[in-house]
Amino acid sequence: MLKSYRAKGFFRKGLLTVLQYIIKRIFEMIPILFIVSILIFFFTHLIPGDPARLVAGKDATFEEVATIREELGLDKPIWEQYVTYMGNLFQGDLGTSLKTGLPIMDMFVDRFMPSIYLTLFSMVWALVIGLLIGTLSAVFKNKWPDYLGMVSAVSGISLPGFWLGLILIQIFSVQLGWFPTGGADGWKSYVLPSLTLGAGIMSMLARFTRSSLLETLKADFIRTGRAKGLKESIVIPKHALRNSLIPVVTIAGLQFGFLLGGSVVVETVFSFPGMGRLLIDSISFRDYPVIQAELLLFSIEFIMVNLVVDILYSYLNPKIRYTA
Amino acid sequence: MSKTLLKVTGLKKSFSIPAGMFEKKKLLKAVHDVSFMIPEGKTFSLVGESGCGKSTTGRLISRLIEPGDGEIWLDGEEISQKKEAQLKGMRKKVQMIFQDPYASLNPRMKVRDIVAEPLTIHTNLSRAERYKQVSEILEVVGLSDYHANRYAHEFSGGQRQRIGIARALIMKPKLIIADEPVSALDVSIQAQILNLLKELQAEFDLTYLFISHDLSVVEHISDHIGVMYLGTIVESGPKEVIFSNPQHPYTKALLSSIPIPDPKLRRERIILQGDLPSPVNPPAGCRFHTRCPVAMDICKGTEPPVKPGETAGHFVSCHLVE
Amino acid sequence: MELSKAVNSSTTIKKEKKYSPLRELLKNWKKQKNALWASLFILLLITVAIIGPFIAPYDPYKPDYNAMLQGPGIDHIAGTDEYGRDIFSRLLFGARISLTVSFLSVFLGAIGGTILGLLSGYFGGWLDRLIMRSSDVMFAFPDILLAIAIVAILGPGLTNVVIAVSIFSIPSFARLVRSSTLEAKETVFVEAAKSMGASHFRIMFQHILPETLGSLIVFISMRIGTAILAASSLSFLGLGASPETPDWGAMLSLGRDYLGTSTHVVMMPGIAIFLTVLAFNIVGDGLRDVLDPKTKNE
Amino acid sequence: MEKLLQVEKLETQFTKDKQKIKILHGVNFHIHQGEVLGLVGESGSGKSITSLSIMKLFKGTSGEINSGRILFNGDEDLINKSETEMRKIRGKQIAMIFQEPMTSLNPVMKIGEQLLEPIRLHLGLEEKKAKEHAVSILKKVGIPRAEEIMNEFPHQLSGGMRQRIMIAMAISCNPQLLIADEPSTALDVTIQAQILDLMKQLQQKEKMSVLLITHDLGVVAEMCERVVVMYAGRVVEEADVFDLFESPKHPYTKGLIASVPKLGQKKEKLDSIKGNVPNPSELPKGCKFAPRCNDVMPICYEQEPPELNLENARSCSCWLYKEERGGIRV
Repeated sequence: MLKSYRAKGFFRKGLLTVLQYIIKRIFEMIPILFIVSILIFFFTHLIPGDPARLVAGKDATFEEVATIREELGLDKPIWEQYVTYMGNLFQGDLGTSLKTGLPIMDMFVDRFMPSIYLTLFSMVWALVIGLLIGTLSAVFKNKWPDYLGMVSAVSGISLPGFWLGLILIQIFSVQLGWFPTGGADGWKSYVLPSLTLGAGIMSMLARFTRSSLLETLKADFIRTGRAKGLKESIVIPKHALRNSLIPVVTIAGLQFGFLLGGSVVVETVFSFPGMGRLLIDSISFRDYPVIQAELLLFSIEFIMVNLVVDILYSYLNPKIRYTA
Repeated sequence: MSKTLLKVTGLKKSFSIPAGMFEKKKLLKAVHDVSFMIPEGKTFSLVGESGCGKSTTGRLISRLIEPGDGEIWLDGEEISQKKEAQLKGMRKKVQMIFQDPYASLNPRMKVRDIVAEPLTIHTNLSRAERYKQVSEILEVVGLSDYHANRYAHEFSGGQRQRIGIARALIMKPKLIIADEPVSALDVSIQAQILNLLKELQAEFDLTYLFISHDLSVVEHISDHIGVMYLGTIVESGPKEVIFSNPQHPYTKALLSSIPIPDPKLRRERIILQGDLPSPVNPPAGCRFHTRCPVAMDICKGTEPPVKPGETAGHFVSCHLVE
Repeated sequence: MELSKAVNSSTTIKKEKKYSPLRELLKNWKKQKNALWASLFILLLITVAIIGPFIAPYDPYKPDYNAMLQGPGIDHIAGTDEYGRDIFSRLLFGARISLTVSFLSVFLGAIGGTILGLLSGYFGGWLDRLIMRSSDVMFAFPDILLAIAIVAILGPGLTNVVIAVSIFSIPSFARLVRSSTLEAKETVFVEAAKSMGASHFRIMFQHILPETLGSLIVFISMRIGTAILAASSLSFLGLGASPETPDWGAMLSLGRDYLGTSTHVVMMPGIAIFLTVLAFNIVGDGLRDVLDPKTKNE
Repeated sequence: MEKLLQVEKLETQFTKDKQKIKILHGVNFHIHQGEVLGLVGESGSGKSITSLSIMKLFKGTSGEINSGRILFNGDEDLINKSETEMRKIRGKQIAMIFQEPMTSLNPVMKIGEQLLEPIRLHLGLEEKKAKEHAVSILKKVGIPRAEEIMNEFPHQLSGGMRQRIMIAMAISCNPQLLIADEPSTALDVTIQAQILDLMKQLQQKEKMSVLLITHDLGVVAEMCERVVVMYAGRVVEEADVFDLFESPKHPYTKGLIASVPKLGQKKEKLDSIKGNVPNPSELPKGCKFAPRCNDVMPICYEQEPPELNLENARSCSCWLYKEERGGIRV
């Protein structure tokens, strides 16, 4: 009886250190988020051109422009503007678009989820297929599945996403008519953008999984497993893959940033009503409150993803889980 | 009696190691109050198991790491508190030989540039003059000019260790700190290197601080020996005394643990129970008491003082010794 | 008599060739068949980038309204675009733009990142914390997004693309060099150099920097591929080269409207980008096998 | 005594850069039932490759057995066994311990999980029985808090403890032969003493045969009954441990024994073997030890010496002992 209690105690200790770790990481995030917000705020204000003039229109008089400037609070010192901005931000107010005059929050509401779905779908298929190809390549090293896998992987990371998108549209939408050429209505409209967006990540993950797994297969404990008489079908998934996933998870997290960036391009190609396309539209209009809010949101997303990755990493790696 | 070349008193060093959140930084007490001296032309060996602080002591003396506390007198000069810029003289007098002959030589440099590096750093000799000295010193350690124009990884472990020795010798140093110089070598090569070190000592009047875990090697090369356990010297003295009349229970156990290459001498050994305690949390009192077969109550609370033994130069830190 | 003969025959079996790192590198490089071909392709591209303007059959800017949107044929091997400009000539000019933009931005990023990473890894302490925290902040923006943001501030144009791409490259290079510096700093031969009293300068440049070069070269070659993709994406989004420039990304951007009718307008620049990036990636892979000691003997 | 394992003319090679490099050149030796046999040699002698060949553990390397026979339990030739058949032998009849206890255990699996694997696989015990068995084995190898250790990860244990776990895993299915490849080399002296002592006790209690691979003559003298000395992929000498240390025959063995510093031995200069350990891809013609040998004769550079049987059931591969070649000292 006593024994099992002790074992549970140990488990709890592990859980506690993971919680501690998460809290620690969140605390570490705060200054970074803070600095990021300052940077974004000041840099977007460096964008040349007078926003008040943009809003007022080309024919507005000097006085009209000045009034608008006052309304937007642009006449105040930049520090004050920042404080006001952050204050509003904490109340859920991201500001108003210069172009449409709508609250930015409202503009984001319709676009946020489609973008999230798009990145998630891309990540999921990229992870599954990437791990599969990487594992097969490592297991059949220097045999045809390896060559096939690695040729497609190196091609995958070399393909320009926008080009791949255009070709997919040409084949599957225009010629075969299987999927819509754009928009975000129903699952069909997600297929081609997700394929395009995930191709690069899939290839990177496949390559990385392969090299990580090959590295692990050389480890002494793999030999120990074989010396015990274990089958390869146990040695590889149970002993090798679990170990090689640890670095793969880290890479996958970093690649998520690549996805967020890539979504800007892919959404443009597929006329996908998401955050990425809004960003490009806003840049061409110099709609800087929107640009600002977009950049902030993207970096928060990215930082959050990395937090999740770190937690997953600490879960996979007992060395972190049990040392504190 | 010959002059003292190196005298170390009360040397201490702790490293702070990263800790989890909400925890104070932990201190790894690597070296805890080490004192010894080496007369000129003699060999003093520090022997002990991993984590006992023997290598750290060597690195402290060579000022590769900043000493925490204590004094290091080299050739009548206190060097423990000097700044790097003031250490030029010391850097010429002290040279090191490292354990791993594969890792201690830069793989991207040719042998002659490796051996000449101390000259490049400390002298204004021309390249030709440097190389001339290199070929002389290579001959001394049993290599030839054939080796000079090649890269170190083209050679075997023994030859590489000879290159390392040549590099240490080229400044004509007084003290050589040799950190496990033969433990990475094959048995048949070990003997070559040990013989070479002995010959060089006689020829150049060198003083050695020899760091090793291997008592048989240490016995062969040393005049004096210091046995270390968890950062402290538990017993030190002339080689003969340490090997024939050890007083500290750890020294006795250590001697008894060595497998002797003679099946006729199989014996009952003193086998210490348990693991080496971590230097982060060394036991209170005598650091050895957790594994000591003859520990008493006093050992748990009080650190034993250093007591002189019967022979001159013999010191033991144990409550059992009167 | 017999003995000495035997001794001689055994000691002089062969006169091996003298070892030299460069020869070793070339020998290993020849074994990398794919990378060898890819590097030849890159050499060809570089040649084209230099002499392209002299061998281009047509003026890449001059419209020819009699030959709009022609498919590949004898007159125009890669066809013409919507203004009747010769796509092949534009591709040749584009090679110069792509290579210049990517080489410049990667080298600027590499130099900046290497210096920062070396200092950060070698000296540690507050300098390290400062440099690494700043790069953490940079890393909070996804790569291409950072470039988009920078171009948004500086305005579109190729020069600004170079600046943007080199800035977002700096933190990756800094991290790479820092981690291999940390590794090299722990090597025994660096310790040996310290024990001899070598200066910081000597240790950094004689002992540590050469250790980082291998992974640095591999990363540079991979990064050039990334930079070409990033630059062409920016041009595609209208944030890079102006539309009339024969930049591969810009050509694609213009051509997309004619995708349904004249596929070659999109295919040609796409293939050019793909092959170039592919070549750099394959060369990078080959270099990794040759230079990176960890994956040696695979 | 019956022979448990007989290795005959074993040749193993590796491929590097499309070049085949032979590591073992016809290795012969045998192990009796319940005997501790020492396999001694320096780096590159092929002693570890010999053990991997017996287990046929070449997956993931370019190693392959060229020819020879490995007779186990009388007439079972392991060389002809399929991978599936070998898996039933590995861990069950022949178990192995490796040098590096720090890396030989899987860092992301609990000790218990790893220990239970061979027990479930080979003994087919149900969950609860298997766990009990595992705990009892842990206790047998002297691990305190055995039940708790089952739930811990390798990095929480010291090197000595991990090596005990490796031993526990190896003996968990009562193997007939235990191959221990430098089991104490990576450990501190006092911990090495513990591990050697434990192995000795277990060997006597379980009546296992042990093939102990080591470079340390001290360990050999302490542990073994018979010794096989290897050099450059060949067995150069085989003898009873007392005979070997008393009167080594092969010049290499002689040199090896003489070059080890011994406690209490007052010698200014150690006897050493000249030259360097040869690289397996650049071996000299004739006797591989000839360039380093003090007693070298012309024939040594020409022809490899055959394995010669000497009195006391010992053997030696050296031209010195071939009478018609003018061999003198026997």
